[in-house]
Amino acid sequence: MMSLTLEGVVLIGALGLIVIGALGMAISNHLFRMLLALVLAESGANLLIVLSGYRVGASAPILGFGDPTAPMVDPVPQVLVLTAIVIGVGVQALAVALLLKVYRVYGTLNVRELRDRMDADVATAAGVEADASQDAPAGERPLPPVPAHASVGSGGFGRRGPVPFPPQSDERRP
Amino acid sequence: MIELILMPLAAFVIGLAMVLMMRRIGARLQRRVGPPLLQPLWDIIKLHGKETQTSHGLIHELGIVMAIGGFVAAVTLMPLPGMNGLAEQGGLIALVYMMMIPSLGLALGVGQCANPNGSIGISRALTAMLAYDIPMVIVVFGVAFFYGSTSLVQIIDAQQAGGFATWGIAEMPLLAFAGLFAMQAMLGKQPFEIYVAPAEIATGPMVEMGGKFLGGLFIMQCFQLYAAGALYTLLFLGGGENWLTFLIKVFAVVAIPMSIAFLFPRYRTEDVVRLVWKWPAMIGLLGIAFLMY
Amino acid sequence: MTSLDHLVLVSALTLALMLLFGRMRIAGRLAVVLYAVQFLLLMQTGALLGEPVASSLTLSVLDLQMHWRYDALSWFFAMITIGAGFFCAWYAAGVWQERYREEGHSPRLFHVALAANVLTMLILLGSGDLLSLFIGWELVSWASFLLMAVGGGPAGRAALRYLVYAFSGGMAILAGLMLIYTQTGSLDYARVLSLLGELSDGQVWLLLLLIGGGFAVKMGLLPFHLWQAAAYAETPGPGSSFLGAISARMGLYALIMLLVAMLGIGRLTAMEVPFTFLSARDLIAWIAALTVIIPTYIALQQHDARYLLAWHGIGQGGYMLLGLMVGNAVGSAGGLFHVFTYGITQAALLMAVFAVVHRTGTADLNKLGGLVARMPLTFLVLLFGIISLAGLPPMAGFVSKWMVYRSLVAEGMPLLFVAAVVGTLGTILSVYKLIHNIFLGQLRIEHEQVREAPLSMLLPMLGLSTLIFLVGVTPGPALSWVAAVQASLGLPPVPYTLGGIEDPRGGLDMLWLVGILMAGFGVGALIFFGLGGRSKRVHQLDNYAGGHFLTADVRYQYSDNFYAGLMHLIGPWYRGAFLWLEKALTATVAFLSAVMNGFYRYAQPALFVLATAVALLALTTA
Amino acid sequence: MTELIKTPRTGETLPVKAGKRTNPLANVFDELVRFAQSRSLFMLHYCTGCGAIELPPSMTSRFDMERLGIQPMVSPRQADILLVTGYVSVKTLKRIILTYEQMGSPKYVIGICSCTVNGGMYWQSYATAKKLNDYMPVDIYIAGCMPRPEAVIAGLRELMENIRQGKADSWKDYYRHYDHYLGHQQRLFGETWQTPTDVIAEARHYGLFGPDTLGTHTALLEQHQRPLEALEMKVDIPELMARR
Amino acid sequence: MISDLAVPNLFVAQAGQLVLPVVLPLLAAFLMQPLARVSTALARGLGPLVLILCAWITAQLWIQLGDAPFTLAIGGFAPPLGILFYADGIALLFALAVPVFALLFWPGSESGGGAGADSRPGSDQADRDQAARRDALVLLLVAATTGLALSGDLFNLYVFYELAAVASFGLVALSGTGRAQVATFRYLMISAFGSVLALAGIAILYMQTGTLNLGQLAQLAPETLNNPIGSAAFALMLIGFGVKAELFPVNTWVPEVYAGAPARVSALLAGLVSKLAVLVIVRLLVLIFPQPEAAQMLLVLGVLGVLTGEFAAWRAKDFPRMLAFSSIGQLGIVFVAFSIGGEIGLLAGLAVALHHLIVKSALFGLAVRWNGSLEALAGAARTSPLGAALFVLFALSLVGVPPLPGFWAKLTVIVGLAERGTPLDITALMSILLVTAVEASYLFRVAIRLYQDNPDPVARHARRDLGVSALLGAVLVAATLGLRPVADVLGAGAAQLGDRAGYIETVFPSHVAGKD
Repeated sequence: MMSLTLEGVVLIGALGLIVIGALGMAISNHLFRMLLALVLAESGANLLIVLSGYRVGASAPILGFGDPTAPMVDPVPQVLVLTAIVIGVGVQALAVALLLKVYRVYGTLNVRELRDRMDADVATAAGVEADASQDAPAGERPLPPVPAHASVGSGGFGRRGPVPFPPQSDERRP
Repeated sequence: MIELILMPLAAFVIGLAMVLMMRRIGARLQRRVGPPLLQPLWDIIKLHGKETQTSHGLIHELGIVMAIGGFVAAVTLMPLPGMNGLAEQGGLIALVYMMMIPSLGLALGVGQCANPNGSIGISRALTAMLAYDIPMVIVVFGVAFFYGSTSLVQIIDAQQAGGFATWGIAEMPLLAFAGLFAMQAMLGKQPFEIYVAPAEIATGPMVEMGGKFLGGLFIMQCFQLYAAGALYTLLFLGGGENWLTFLIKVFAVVAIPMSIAFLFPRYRTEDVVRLVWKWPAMIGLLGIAFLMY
Repeated sequence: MTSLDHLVLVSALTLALMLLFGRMRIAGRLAVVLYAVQFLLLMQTGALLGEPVASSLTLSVLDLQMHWRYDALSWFFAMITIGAGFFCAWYAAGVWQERYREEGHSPRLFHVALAANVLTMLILLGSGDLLSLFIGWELVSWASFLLMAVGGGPAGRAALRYLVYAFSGGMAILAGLMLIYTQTGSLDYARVLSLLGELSDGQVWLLLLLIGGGFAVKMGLLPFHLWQAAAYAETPGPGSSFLGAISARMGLYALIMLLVAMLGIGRLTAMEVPFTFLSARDLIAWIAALTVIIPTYIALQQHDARYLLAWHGIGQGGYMLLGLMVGNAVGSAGGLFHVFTYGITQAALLMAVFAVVHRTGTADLNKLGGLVARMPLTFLVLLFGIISLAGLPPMAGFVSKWMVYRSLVAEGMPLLFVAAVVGTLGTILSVYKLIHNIFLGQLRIEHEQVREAPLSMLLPMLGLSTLIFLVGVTPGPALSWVAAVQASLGLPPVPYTLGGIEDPRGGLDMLWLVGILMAGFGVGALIFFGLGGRSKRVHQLDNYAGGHFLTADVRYQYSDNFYAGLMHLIGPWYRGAFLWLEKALTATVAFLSAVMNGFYRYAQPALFVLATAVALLALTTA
Repeated sequence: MTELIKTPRTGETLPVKAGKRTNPLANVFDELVRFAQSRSLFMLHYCTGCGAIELPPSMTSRFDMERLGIQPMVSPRQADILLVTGYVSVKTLKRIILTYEQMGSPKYVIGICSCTVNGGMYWQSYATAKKLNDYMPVDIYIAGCMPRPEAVIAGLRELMENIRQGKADSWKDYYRHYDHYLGHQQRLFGETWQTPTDVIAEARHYGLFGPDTLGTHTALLEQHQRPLEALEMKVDIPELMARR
Repeated sequence: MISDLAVPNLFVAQAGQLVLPVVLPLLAAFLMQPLARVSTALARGLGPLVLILCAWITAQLWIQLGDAPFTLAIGGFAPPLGILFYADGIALLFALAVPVFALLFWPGSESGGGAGADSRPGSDQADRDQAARRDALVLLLVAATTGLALSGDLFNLYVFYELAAVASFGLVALSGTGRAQVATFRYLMISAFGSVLALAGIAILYMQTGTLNLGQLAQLAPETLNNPIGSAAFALMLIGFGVKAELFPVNTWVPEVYAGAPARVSALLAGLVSKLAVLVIVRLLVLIFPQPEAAQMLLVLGVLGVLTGEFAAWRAKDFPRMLAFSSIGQLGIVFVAFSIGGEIGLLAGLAVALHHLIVKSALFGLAVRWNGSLEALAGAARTSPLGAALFVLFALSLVGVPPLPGFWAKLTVIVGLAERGTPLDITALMSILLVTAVEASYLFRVAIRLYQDNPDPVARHARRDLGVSALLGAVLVAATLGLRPVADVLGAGAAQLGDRAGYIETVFPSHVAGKD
């Protein structure tokens, strides 16, 4: 067994955060929980970045702080992670704003319900029939419409109906 | 050139005798006397001598012309003893197709009559043709393949080379049987005469044929009987070494289906097809299999 | 600029002029003249007898050279193409075009589509390598699609079906070309030809499946035949004639290139189908034979004249391939010659049927009848056509079919021979139904006032039927083309004479045959008109009906389910297996489509992301 | 209507084809044809009543009509003899007339049984036509109820003899005195009576027109007649040349 | 600020302008809102003006400097420490395409799209604000995507990518309908999750190499990244950047967003943004991850994208969604093409990508009015004949009908696959051919429906949309006619794009290194 260093623990922790967040996103049924899971995952990723520049025993890379000759932690990832955090927060804020609006329109944040309502909404707006929901009961299907040619006589003695022209294609059973 | 005139003439005369034979056989089988010697001729003369003739239009008339003319042309493709006619130029396949022309002509003529009975008759006749032509072409193929030629002259020469042993019927008995079976259907004799069916569809194709129209069909019948007999003779019985043996063979060939015919009622159309596709066709294919392997 | 360039340029010019002036009344006549010019230019190329004529245009893309040239085979097909274009444009040029316009369609679109078809076909026929062949192929496919779709309505649906088939076929061809390309590193005929011999049997089978299958779609060979009838039948009149006459034969042309010119009959014969005693050649011949039989018997069931003929078009293609697969001099000549004879026959037949549609407004065989009294010349054209289609003497179709039969007999192929005859018999049955239900029998009361087709439509029809008869009587000149094509393909040329085929083991001389047939008809006429008394034509209601009084409002005609007895027997044999197959395929696509849709509609996509990430990571570390 | 009923049959008896023609060849053929006509008779039996029972014995092995050249046929177009074998109801008569007119001439009518002669046991029936020869010319009546096959054959032989001698031409009578027969038919069936066969046109076409072919009854017919001209097949070139 | 950019470099005067196409829109975007308060007209004019300026600058750069790649170190800090812009032919081409397409699909007064039908009437002021916001977002998108095309630093790429993402969220959600917002949210979640993974991938890269400069990464990659960990990093970044590039399976947002967003925004997203994301992935693939596993991942995911996208499109019932699914499929082909590698693969990928850029944008342009169900399109050719004809042209090119560019693009892909010829490639080839048939089927089902008779067809196109589509159609036709020059340009671009050594050489000129 390899011994765990601090780095190793943090690394595992960072990866663990990402995995927890991802799993949370994947299995939660509520949009806000999803968002929270995302926040978790993002923290994991940020931690990972910070970790990538970390050296054991090194000092913080701040001028005039500590021993300037001592080994410093790589400053670049720390800068990067600042950016990443900012971006992450921005996106999360946007997401929360969107969630508010969504809740106002549809009255739910449940993933499945929301998906079905949105599908119906999109279908209505486009003027097409919505696909049946995956969760909709299978019963109550309308009967198939009577085929058009069934009501039109196929000719022959004494059968006079409206005569379609050009006539229906008549591959009976090729 | 004179052959080309003599051959149809001979065919007609032989055909008349065959019609008589057919009616006599029927009468004898029914213990009747049967018609007098020249009855077929009187019928034809009477029909042409009718004073009012009902035509349904030009195609009605041309149909009869085609029916007669097709057979007149076809018989010149069948070599007679001493006369080869056009057998060199046509050959077996052309002959088989030539013999479909009268059917087509008749079908056109009947169609023009605007009588559904006739149309039904033609539909049945064509269906029957679909049935019997399959064993027929199997037989034709077998013979042509066996002798390596589609020229009837060469086929006859090959058969006559070694007497009875080289006759088609001796070399290819299965095909000969299939051919005979097919001929029965080809002649439209019982049990394969559903397309005439007098009581049901009023003789089918002939329903609107009176006078010279019917007379033309009577003439066609003479040719048809002759053509069927002669074709079979040429393919399986070694053709004619001389006129005597030729006539004997031809009459004997035609007599067989005639004798069978009057013993049977008739099959329905689909049963005709089923029967003919099953037995003669299978036997014919078996015969070809024997030939090839 | 070579003579081939001139030809293609004039063809392109035709297309351009139709685009510009197609709206004008003169357009039709202009098109006729231009097709005639193309025909003359084609005659001048001399590709038939001399060396192949190359085009000065070459292109190279992705290091693939493309060039175009005409040899005898191309010339032969191009001749039929332009000829068909000529007659069809003539048919369309006059009254038809005006009617078409009145019905709310665009004659310009039609003329453009026709010209585009001719042009693309000429390009295809000139292809000098496999890439240009493929490009030509696609162009032809889309041009036909255009012509099929101009009708609108049901034609659109049929065209779409065609499109799916053709495009799938095109993609299969592309896959096959890639196979060739990877194996030979080139798509040039000559180079491919020299390297094809090194392919293993498995690869050749794959090639046959992909490329042959793709070409077979256009030809309507058996598993791919479903699209053709509806697509051809619903196309507007002359367009339908054109498609029926030549369009599907482009598939044959390409198949000839593949099977005969590139692989060679010998190679096909040498390849065994695993677990059977058939060779590849037998297999293809049997596919051809089944293509003869099945569509022909489907045609027998149709009660729309256009559909009936279109189904026959599929069946007749089988004869051509069958003859080619027999491979001897007479057989391959028969197959090639049938392209020509069938082309003129089908064009004439469809024109006649569309002339009837023009006058009566319907092609339903149950709603017509007795028109011979009103449209006798159209009847004559149809009569010539059906005799030729059924392959009966003395018309052109007989000669080509005779050659196919003769070769089957000579090569000793009894089952194929029987199959071919079964097809012919089915053809006879259905063409009789066609002519009977349209022209014979009782004239319907609503058709009392119908007149003969207009002259502008009648003339090309009569021209074609004259051609059918002349070629039937003296097939020699046309056979000389076929012989030249055979020579260019490396097949033994057929020994032809003016009247037919020279063969010591049973030849054919149509001059004699037709002579004696005419003489026979003369004798028949003599007997009939000379010996019989005077006849009087009677009204159609003066008819035997078992003593019943007929009236005009009651139909006294037998048309529906014409071969009732036969259908009693073979009706249950129509299983619709191919239709079922097609439906199954469509259902598979629909199912896949639904599954994919479901994927994109899934509520928790993050799961996919996670799963993929895990899968990829697992992959990388594995 | 009363007028119509009274219309007498005015025409003279037909001049029997007397004497031989001057052209011997024509005579030969005439004789030949007449002989053939007498020796080949196709009958259409219109089996309206019990008389039909006696026909099968006359055709089958006991009496065998075929030895005389007589055969049954099923369609009027093919037949020479119309056998009316029993009582003729009004409804049946229409069909008999229709059938008769559709037969090709020379044609012969044989009335079998008493019913065709005078109505027989149906004399008092309101629905039965009593005398067949009011409506169409009858060549031979074979009386009896029913006549035995011997009688039938005897009748047929007499007809054959008449034909051979050229005496059996009552079919011409129908054309020449069409007005008379039509009158009787109209009396029975009403004035709108019309058959699909254009007898007058046929008479004109074959030169069988007689003085009494036309008359008051045919005039009445013409008022109601639906046209019966055959559909002529012709190509009108000038019309074709004209646009459309 | 611009003067600061002056670097002691050979291309001082002009190369410095490279930063302008990123900076100008960014500036304009932030100025937009205050400007709108001052003058509506000015605000309205600002966006197009900036875009024209950007396009002009980029075009200038391309014409004068486009032959050889060059770099621009931002702020004068030399790589690897400094951040740099890298411009080769392809980068400039895309940098040019961004403002041009943004201009073409500038969301103007005709607010179409899924929202067009029911956009709520608001007050004038609200409308103006809305317009300003929208314009700002588009400009932001332009800046970000241009940055994606030009950036030579991995983290910068990430930043621009996020910026583009945020801008597109805003644009999609702008229509304000509930469904657009839900779609945006779902898009956002996938995108953010993808970013997390990409970030993790970047972190791994940094751990392995200690740099994020693409040039340096390319130098170090053979030793440090040609191992499972490197591949894992690529996999993570592939998924991350794949979200925008519509890579399977992170593309589930596509149909909803394109169906919900205004059609012009969809045109930008489907046509332009996706291509830039693809470019990023290709850069990574070419420079840092030449190992076969990376290409294989791309190939497999590409094939899956092709299959799912085109099959799903077969069943689509409304026009934008059909286009969306088709877009997924086409991008799958793009990935497959790039996975082939080598010059032919890059050429094929570029060709397909550019073709798709033109065609799909134009089709979404048509969707501004044809935004409803496919059923409702019956007879549309009567009201809008040019639109229908254009649809047919684009459909033909999309399925690959010979003389049109789509065919040559597809042919190149197929030839490339066939030449490599591993079983996986053959599978990909067959899949592409198979779905092409499916594609033809559903596209021409629509085409035929357009030409049906229908007494009540949909409204005709606005002149502007039609004009844009016609322009793109003309480009397509011109490319058909000038196939050879286009192929040459693309070939040269592909050669540059694939030239890994050249990239390193450009970023770290060897004569400089030699002098040191």
